[in-house]
Amino acid sequence: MLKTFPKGGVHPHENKFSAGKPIEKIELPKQVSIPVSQHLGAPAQPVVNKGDEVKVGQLIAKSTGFISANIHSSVSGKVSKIEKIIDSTGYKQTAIIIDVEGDEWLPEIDRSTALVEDIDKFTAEEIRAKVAEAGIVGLGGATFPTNVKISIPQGKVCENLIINAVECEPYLTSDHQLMLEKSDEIIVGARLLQKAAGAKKIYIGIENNKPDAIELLKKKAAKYQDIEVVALKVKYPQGGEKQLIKAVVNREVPSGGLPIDVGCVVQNVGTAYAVYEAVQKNKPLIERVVTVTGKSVPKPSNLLVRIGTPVSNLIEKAGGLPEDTGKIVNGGPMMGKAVKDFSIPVTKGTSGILLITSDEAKRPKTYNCIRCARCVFVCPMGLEPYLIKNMATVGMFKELQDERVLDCMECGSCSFGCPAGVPLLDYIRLGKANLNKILRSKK
Amino acid sequence: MAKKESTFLNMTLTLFVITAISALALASVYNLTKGPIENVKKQNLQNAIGVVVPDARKGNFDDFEQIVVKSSDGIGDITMYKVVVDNEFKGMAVKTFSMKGFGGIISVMVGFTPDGTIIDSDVLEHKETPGLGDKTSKNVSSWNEQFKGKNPDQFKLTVKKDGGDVDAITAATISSRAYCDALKRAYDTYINYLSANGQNSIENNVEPKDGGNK
Amino acid sequence: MNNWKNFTKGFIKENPVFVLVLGMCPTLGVTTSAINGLGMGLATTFVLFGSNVVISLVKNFIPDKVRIPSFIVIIASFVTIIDLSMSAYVPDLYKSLGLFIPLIVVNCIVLGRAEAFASKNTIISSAIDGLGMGLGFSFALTLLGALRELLGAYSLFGHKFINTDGILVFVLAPGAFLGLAYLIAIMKRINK
Amino acid sequence: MGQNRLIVSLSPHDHAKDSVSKIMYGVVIAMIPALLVSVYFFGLDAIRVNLIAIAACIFFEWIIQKLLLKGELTITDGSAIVTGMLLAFNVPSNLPWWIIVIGALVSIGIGKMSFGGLGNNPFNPALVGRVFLLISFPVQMTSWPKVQVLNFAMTDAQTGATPLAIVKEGLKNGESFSSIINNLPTSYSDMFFGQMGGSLGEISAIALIIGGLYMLYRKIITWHIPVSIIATVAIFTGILYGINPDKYADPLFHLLTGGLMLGAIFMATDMVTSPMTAKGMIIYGVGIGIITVLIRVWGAYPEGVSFAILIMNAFTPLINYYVKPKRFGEIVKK
Repeated sequence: MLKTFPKGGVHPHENKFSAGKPIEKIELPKQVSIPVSQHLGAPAQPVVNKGDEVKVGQLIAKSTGFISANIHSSVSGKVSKIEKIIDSTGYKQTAIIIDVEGDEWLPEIDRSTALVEDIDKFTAEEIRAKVAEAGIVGLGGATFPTNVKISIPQGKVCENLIINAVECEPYLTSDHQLMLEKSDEIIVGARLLQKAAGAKKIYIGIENNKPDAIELLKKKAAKYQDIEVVALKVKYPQGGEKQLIKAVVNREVPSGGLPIDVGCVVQNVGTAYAVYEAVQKNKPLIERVVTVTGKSVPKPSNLLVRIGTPVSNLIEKAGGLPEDTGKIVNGGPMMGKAVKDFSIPVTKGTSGILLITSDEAKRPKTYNCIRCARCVFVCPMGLEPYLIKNMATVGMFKELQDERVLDCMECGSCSFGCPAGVPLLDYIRLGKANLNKILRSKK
Repeated sequence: MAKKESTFLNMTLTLFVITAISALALASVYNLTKGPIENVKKQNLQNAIGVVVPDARKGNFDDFEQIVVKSSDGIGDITMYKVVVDNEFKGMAVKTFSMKGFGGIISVMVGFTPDGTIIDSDVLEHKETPGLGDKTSKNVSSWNEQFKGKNPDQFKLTVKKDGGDVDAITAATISSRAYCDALKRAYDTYINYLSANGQNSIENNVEPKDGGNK
Repeated sequence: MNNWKNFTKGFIKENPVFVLVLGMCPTLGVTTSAINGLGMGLATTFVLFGSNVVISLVKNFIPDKVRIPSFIVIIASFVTIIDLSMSAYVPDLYKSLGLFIPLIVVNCIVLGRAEAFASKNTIISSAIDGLGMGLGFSFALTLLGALRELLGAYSLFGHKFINTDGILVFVLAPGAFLGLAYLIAIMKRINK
Repeated sequence: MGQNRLIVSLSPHDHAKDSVSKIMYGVVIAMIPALLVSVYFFGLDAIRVNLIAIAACIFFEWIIQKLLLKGELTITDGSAIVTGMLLAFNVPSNLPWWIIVIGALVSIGIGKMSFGGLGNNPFNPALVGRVFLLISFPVQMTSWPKVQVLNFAMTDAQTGATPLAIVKEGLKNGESFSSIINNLPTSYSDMFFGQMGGSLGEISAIALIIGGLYMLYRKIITWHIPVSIIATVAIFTGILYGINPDKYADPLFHLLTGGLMLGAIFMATDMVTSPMTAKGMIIYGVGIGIITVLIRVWGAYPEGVSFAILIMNAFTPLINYYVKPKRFGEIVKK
């Protein structure tokens, strides 16, 4: 019996068209737009001005608080302007726009592909400092600053480091491909993270639909006693932190709590790779693997993309925009955000660009709720989406706290499975937003 | 006009006056309606007797002797009206009951000839389901016609389902059973009464009254 | 207040059954046929009219604290009068209405009108109010009774249209609730 | 690029492609085995009753929506067909057409549309119609035609009582269960395959179970409700039978006769009127089981499944209110 989390979950069509496609580098764009807020927390403060020359890897915006992250230039060239652009969230954000000239890297960055395995030359403190310096955030999509996560608060102990290689979102294959191509580096990255967090054990959780990756990582991890590769049953949303912890070590993060409350730290497999590069190669987070895919995309591919590259370049690389595109999603189909146009830049959290055909882009016809209870059965957090929807509809926002609406991680399983086509998650978001407003006003 | 204050005296006085006037009014209405109400009751009883022993209409209802006996199984009282017309014992109207109705007690009036044959029967009071159990009643259906002229000696007073001779009302077996139960109780009580007093005693009972007049 | 308006309000606008939803006990209990509904309605009308008139007549002599007992005594007297008279003169109807006639005493409409209207208004308008409300009540009960009789026995005022059993449920208690619910729904629509 | 008009909406952007009408038609498919069995035993009458009920249900839904509610027409979602078929399954096959039409009117008009249509009705519409008919036309609703294998001539079939009624009657008259069951013309295997008197769709346990398995496979229903009802009835009657095998019928008899299978698989599982959580569903199922046995053994009617389901339907909101799913991370961190 493969491990998985016990309650809830759905099985969307996997549609992993880009699986097995090697990671390709994409040509440098003419111009990049690098938003100063690509992470959870406070936006970074730009430290360059219009007209400044920058090199690849140069710090261009500085972290401004505890939960914040540095931003580095992903190209070399001249800062053409600093202005507000619409990014993938749909809101206007300050971004540093750089005209690309050549490809000149900072000298301290080691651009060789040689594997550096030695982790003993750094102390935990140094690793954390390097991770923070490199502006690494969770690359699974949550974009939580990594150095914060591996700085274990006083009084807590990190027993398990769980590497999230689940990639439960349909369509996306970037993590999968990265694992196949950079398995050694990932193992080193994971060990660096382990050292920084002081974890006793590393678990690498991979869903069973990636047998090649499981095989490979098991082989690579064999020489380390404290690394265990855990094959998991395919079920969405196993990549959710709390679900993954439950599935791998069978511990339940309390409502409103953090993984560290049950002695766990979860890091995405891409993050582990970024940590490796930052620590061993001095390379800040300036590029990442992005899956460009979709049912009608000519060449679904996994691309290594510099942060700030416009999405249109990626689509071009994948064979151009199909005629019948109805929706472009930044991320996977379940939790990704639909974007308004092609000019938005790739950011640290962009794990995939999904083109949805116009037929599928339309939401299903909405019927009356027939109380089939599917949303209750699929909710991995044990909530009652139908009830939250009803309460949000009539404005009972305060009472929603008792229904634990803030536990919702917006996995979308409820909306996905609803036969009546009710956009349950929209109502839950409405409820969450209003409840948060009430809670803030109370403070 | 100013409202009266709620002093103890005022309150007592007001209530007293109001209750006194009410009592007076009710007393006079009672007196006024007493006669008609009794007439109605009497009329109802006479009608019921008349239905089950048609000969009674020829006689004078006031002359019929009213006999109250314990029912044969001892669970209640049964009233019998002895119908005597022109010195001839025409039959007995028996007011019987059954506790087994769907809605509780069913009260039935049944008339017997002197030899115990059922003349006719009808429901006096019941709480059966309208449209189902109330078909035992004459003004709803002709179901109870089947008992006419049957002597329970040969005619088994239970529904066919239970091995008797009575066609039950469709979907109202319980009410039908209760009706049969009432009739059976009346018959048994009547027969007991006859055997206790003797067939002749009835005739004899009639004689003196008659003879006295002669 | 306009007397005519005062009189007619009981039928639709402030119908005691459909709008005020008062007196549910007899409404649901006796309306197995139109004639029962009408009889019950008229009996209640008599009590309403009588008690309204008498109460508005004596309202100033009654101290506040014994107001309710006095009203109840007056109402109970009228109920007993109608009870006795009905059993004397319309015995068949009396038999089918049964216990519900004495229960008029506790009918909310009667005490409600006494308390809300008659104890504050003149004799004339109280009389009109009592009559209007009572007739409105009769109207509602007759309507419900007619509906139930029509569906439950395929007859109206005892006149049978189709000679078979009707839709039984309408003569039973559930039918009363169903019929009342739909009549209230229709009245709401009319009032809107 | 950029000529296309892109749709921007919140996640998720994928959908399971299931819909209310797919579910409803799934239920219809699941009812086909039982329908075939009813045609086999009751002849064309079974089809006649079904067609009338379905047509009437669709018609009434259409007319009420068109004239009274003036909302979007919903007759294509298939729920009226399901209601019609369930209503037909719950009546004798020789029911006059006009009674079926009244039943359809009550099911759709009172049971469903009065509350605002599909999804808002607190009670199972087909059962509302069925119980209404049972109370209103007790004679016609309890005159069960005797089964005649593959008899397509529309003759007036003989009527007879259901095994449940026969046994109840017999037990009441003091006969012992074993002697009644031995005198019964139907054996347990007859009951299992459907050769017994009863409502059109309730007779064959095997056909109903096949339909139930299909619905389980299609994930239209979950196991909780049917299993808890059947288990409760089996256990409860088993205890009674254990106490006095002469006075009470055995569990197998209770499971195979009457509308238990139909009720447990098709009626109680009606999504709209059943609880939302697994725990709630089990409570609901146990409640139905207990009330069914209470009515069957001590009540005035020989059969109590419909009443039991309607009664528990009334408790569904209460169950939903008190029975919550197990929350992830039960303890709230302060």
